[in-house]
Amino acid sequence: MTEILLSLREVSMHFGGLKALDKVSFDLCDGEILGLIGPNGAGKTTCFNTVSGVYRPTSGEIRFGGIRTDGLPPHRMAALGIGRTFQIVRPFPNLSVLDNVIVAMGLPCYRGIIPSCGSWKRQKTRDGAMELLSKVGLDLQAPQKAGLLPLGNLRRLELARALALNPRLLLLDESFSGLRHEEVAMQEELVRKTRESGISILLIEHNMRVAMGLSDRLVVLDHGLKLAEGSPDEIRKNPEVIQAYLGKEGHSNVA
Amino acid sequence: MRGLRVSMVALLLLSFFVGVAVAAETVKIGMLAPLTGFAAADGASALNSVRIAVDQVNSKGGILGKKVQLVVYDDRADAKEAVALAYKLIEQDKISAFVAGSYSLPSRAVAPIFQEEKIPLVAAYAIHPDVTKAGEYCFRNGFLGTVEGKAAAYTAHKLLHAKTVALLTSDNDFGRTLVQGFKMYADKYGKDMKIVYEQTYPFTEKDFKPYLSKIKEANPDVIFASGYYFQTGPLLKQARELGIKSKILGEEGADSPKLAEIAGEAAEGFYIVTNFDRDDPRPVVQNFLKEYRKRFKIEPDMVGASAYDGFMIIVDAMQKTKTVSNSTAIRMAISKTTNYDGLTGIIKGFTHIGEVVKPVQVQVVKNGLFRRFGIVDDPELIRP
Amino acid sequence: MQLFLEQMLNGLAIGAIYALITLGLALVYGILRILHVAHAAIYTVGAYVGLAIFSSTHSLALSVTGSMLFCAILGVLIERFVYYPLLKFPPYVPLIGSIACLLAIEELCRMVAGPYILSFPAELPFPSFTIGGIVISSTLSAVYGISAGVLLLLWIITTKTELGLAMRATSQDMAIASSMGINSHWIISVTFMIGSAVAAIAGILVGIYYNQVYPTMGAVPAYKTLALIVVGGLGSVPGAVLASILLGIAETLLIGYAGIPLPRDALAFIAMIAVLLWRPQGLLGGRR
Amino acid sequence: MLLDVQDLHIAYRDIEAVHGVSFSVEEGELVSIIGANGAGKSSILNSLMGLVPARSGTIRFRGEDISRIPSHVRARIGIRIVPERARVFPRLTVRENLRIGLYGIHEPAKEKERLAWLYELFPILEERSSQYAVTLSGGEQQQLAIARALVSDPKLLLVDEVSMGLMPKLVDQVFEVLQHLNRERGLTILLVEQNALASLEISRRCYVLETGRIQFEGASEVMRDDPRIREAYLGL
Amino acid sequence: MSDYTITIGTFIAIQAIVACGLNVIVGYAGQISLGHAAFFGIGAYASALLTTAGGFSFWGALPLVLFITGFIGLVLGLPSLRLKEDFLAITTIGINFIVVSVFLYVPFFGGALGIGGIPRVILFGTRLRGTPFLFLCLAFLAAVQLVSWLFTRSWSGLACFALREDEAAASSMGVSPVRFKLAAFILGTAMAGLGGALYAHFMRFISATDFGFPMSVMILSMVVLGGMGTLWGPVLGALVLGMLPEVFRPLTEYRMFLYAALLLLMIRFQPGGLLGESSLARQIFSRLKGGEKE
Repeated sequence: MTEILLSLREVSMHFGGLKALDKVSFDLCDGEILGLIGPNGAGKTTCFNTVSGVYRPTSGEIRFGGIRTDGLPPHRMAALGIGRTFQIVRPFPNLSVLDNVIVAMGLPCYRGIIPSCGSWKRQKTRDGAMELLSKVGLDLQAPQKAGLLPLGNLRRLELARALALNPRLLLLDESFSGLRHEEVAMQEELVRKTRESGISILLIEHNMRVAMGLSDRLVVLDHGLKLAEGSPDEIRKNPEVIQAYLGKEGHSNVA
Repeated sequence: MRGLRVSMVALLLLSFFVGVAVAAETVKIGMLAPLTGFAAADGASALNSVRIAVDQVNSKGGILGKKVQLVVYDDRADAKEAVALAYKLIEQDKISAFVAGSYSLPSRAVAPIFQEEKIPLVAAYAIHPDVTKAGEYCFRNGFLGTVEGKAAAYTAHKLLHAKTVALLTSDNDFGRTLVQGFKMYADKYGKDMKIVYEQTYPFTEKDFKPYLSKIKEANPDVIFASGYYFQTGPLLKQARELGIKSKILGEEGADSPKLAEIAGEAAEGFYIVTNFDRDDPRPVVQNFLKEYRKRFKIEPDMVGASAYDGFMIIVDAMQKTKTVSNSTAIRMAISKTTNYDGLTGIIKGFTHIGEVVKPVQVQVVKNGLFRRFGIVDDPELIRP
Repeated sequence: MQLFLEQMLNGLAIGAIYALITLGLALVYGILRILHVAHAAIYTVGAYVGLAIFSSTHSLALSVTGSMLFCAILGVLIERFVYYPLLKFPPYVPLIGSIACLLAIEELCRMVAGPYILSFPAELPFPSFTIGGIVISSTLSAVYGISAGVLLLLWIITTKTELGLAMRATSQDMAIASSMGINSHWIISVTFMIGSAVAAIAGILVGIYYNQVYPTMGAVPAYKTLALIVVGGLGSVPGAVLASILLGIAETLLIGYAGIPLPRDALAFIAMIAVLLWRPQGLLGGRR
Repeated sequence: MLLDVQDLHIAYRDIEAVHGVSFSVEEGELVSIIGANGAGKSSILNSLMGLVPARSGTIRFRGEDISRIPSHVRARIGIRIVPERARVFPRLTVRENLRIGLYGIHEPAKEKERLAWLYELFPILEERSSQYAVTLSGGEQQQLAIARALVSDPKLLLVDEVSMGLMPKLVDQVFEVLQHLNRERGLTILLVEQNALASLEISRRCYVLETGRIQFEGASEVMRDDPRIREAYLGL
Repeated sequence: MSDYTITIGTFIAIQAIVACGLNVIVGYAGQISLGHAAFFGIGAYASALLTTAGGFSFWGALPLVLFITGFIGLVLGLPSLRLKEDFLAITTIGINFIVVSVFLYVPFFGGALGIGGIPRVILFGTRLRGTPFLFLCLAFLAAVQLVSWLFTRSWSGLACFALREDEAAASSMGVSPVRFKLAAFILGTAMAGLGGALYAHFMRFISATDFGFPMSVMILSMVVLGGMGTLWGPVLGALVLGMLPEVFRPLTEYRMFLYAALLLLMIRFQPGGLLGESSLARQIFSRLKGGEKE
């Protein structure tokens, strides 16, 4: 195993009486694709949100690249090198597709007063954004308003935005859901390429085939608890996982 | 949508023609009054009275044979609007003199403009000291707050024989200067009159019971309750409801026929210091009262009377100097006014800063009407 | 002690009047999420129409019913022609529309009835009491009686009737309510009718209480009630009523004892900010 | 034919979400529409209920075109929905939620009978009848939503993603209830689901929706064995 | 040009400056503010006090005025971080009422009497009034427009757009909501402060009632009617709403009714603003453009 990039230690997140996460611990190594699976309401998205800084965990410790990061707000996490996508896509609907990506390219400028006064309408910025867009296959849609794109394109736009941050870790929250068959394949290809470029990935996925196919390792959550961790093959055989996740008759495994 | 646009265009055109259609050989006197918005009632009173004045002058052949034309605009008691309108009156309407028939705020804003253009200005009932301070072209026919405050203190002290008084004043420019005047008198002459309670209330207040309950405890001989009739009216009612027996004294703001309507029974025996005496037998007063009642079907008030006088003082000066255009001469004539037979009493003249000198009237409500109670004409007190 | 009790009774009366005016606003906010500033204009119209009917018929009952009817129609007109078409726009768009409505109706009142303050010389058929040296005048007991009656009636309507159930359901989820067979647009209109009719009662009551009716009488309540519905918890009708009564009492005590001569509307907003710092969802809010 | 939809287009603002779908439901059938998130399934159901306007196309219910009539009228002629994420009225009690289902129906005797039946079907609701719906768990809310739709004795029940957010055990229970209603009581049900396998199991016919278009249709049994469906939707 | 026209023009220019400030907050950053007149007033009072009691010249006071209004804008912008939508809207209304009350009831601010005797602006040794003052206001308006334009092209501006569109997504891209919302508040309120300073030295006396809630509504109406979030919308809005009352002037007693009714109709039928998307102007413009292409 190589260096550990992200580590969660006994992270709990309580909302009132509900324990959305209960002492969850796992590590993500540099260059790895780690899949986070579990039935609805298992705490996957909550887990994402604690990692990306949306929530401050009730207890526990999160380290990213050796720095303790629990409690830091999302924009600081972005600056540290975490890019993310959203389960329900969140484009900037009234900005053009191109400008959506440029927002993310401003990351280095948002920290200081003087850089943030600089212009974003420079050819260099534009070219950089266009390059990313063509990488995800959206270069033709660049001048369109993002709000007018169909879902499949939006998923790719979110990916392009996250990549524009030059992240070390990418959090993908169900970024395959709602996609057509061929789109899923395309997206899978993109994720693989991204990993090849040296970016680690933590992904939540409902589509088992995709999750099993992409991930190096999987973490299974159920009702806020970590149920299992291991390679796709191990998980597939784990009786506890089958019991909890697939239901007693073992049929509701896909969605 | 199309219909809307067409009617908008029509409206624009209409407004142009109305503006252009103005006759020639007339004397134009300008006036600003709040005809819309929260102060619309006072604006209407002022305008009604001045219209009577205009008709009276014109029916007697106008000024030096020329008809008087009143050019009036609505300033909504707003300083911004008044400034623009002052220029409009000066440049487009080319007025010879100006009656400020509005509140202090707009009057104060326009005074320097008329001063600069050397156009005589007479403020009807605006009370801010800055109005006349703008220069020698600016006059005021109403009382300064300090004068009326002194007169009120005198009334409480000498006419109502108060040993203890409570002051409950509206928190605006007028209320503050009234209290100032009241205390000036009390410090100088009224050592034997004690102020047992003093409180200001916000201008939008309608419910005075919290204050009155406290006053009831202090039980003063006289309550000096300054404020407008829409404040003093409910105040009277609430005071009597609470069982307060003290005499209550108000000021010109309460001088409105509406007061007795609002306060009903409770208005009986309420005193005010003001500048309009309805029991004055002089024909100028009685004719005005008759005409006003006939034309507008309501009782006139002090605001209207003051505006009437403000207008008539200008007319009088024009007639004396036999000019309608020489503003320096008109100004001189106004400043030299002596013992003018005005609607609001015999105007003894104006001070060098343009403040009126005339007696203060004390009125009392009897059977729902303001009747004469007394008069304050001690020159010590009424000279600003 | 007697002074304190008197102050409390006065405060309660002021609070009750606030409650009557705020009620309609809270109802409308609850169902449409619109800041219905023009509600204050309906209240003004209510007073004028009530006065007009009263001076021609000398019947208070007729005046109240007539005015309620008129205001109910006016309220529905505003809802149908201004708010409903603007629902999908950001909240400040209907708010500006609402303020324009307020201004236009105020001016219309002035143009029709004249700028002067009119008196409302009606006698309310309520008794006056003297309990332990404290006088409760007939106007005061009328304020208590009428507002208690209105609040009670409204409580019965919203909790005990099918209409009330439909109103509550519509305010919680309009789309699902209509998929359950509720004509939600009609329910919205009914809500406006009820709120506006109560505003008419408030207008008449205030007109008689202070014996004055004038075009800009809605100017202060227009914005002050906004503070009250926030203090109560946006959309919570009981919260708005509670906030109104508390504020009425607080104002009276503050003025009576501390002698702070701040305008009451600023006081309301200061109270609002204090409450928001402590409970951002308002006194009885918290569901959304 | 109880429900017949022809060439239905649905658009939000400028974006078309459903591009001309046609399908039908016979009286007494249990039909499911499956497809991934965002394929337009919910849009179709909401459009049938009248919550989302159809851009074009016809919706016939018992032979009558209902595509232009408002939602509450559709509810009154016997179409009811179990919405996505239950959407019970949070600040109404359980009993009040059920009474909303009976809004506009004034048959006290029948009302009582229906309630008794529903309480038998979902005993937990009787237990919680005076609690606010917001205090119920996700599964209980889902049961309440079904009961609320059933209480008026509808002709057609639209069920939107009833499995979403439920524990697998609960999903089974809920599906059992739906199957029971269809088989024993003859209730016509149109089911929209992401959970393809479960819905194929209980439904008679099935439509597969992909990005606003119907890709496959047929009897559920046949579909279950179709390799394309297995690959794409069942992950097998 | 007559002084009347110049006066109206000056007011329009000043109000356009204030409206541009509000546009930065509401249009660019997507924060609701219904109390903008408070900052207009704070600017006016700050400049009035500094030049009368403080003995500063207009030009000496101006940077301080901008700093003071910007700073108070920063402080009063803090609620926007915690409150959303209607809560924020009503809170900003409250701020307006409270600020006016403070001006009215704290003797330091002249109380009900207001502040008078504010000196004229002196530029190159001449006291500006009439046309030169109008040009000064127009120059400032041009400067404000330039700053607005530069803002939309700056990373800060883009960050604000992103926050307006989707706060969660923006912050996941490194945009700090606190920093940029407050930046918009500072910039917007400083512009209002500039407008206030010009107003004070034009009127030469001020009182609290000039800056009440009706003024806030007026400014917001200008922004909304002109086209929120567009560069020229607020200026157009100020022009239209500034001229309407003057157009209706001869109809004295009916004009405020007509004004209100027209405002209602405009908001009802062009709720997106005169320059906003799907507005009549845009439609006509794009039709003309389309026509050329064909």
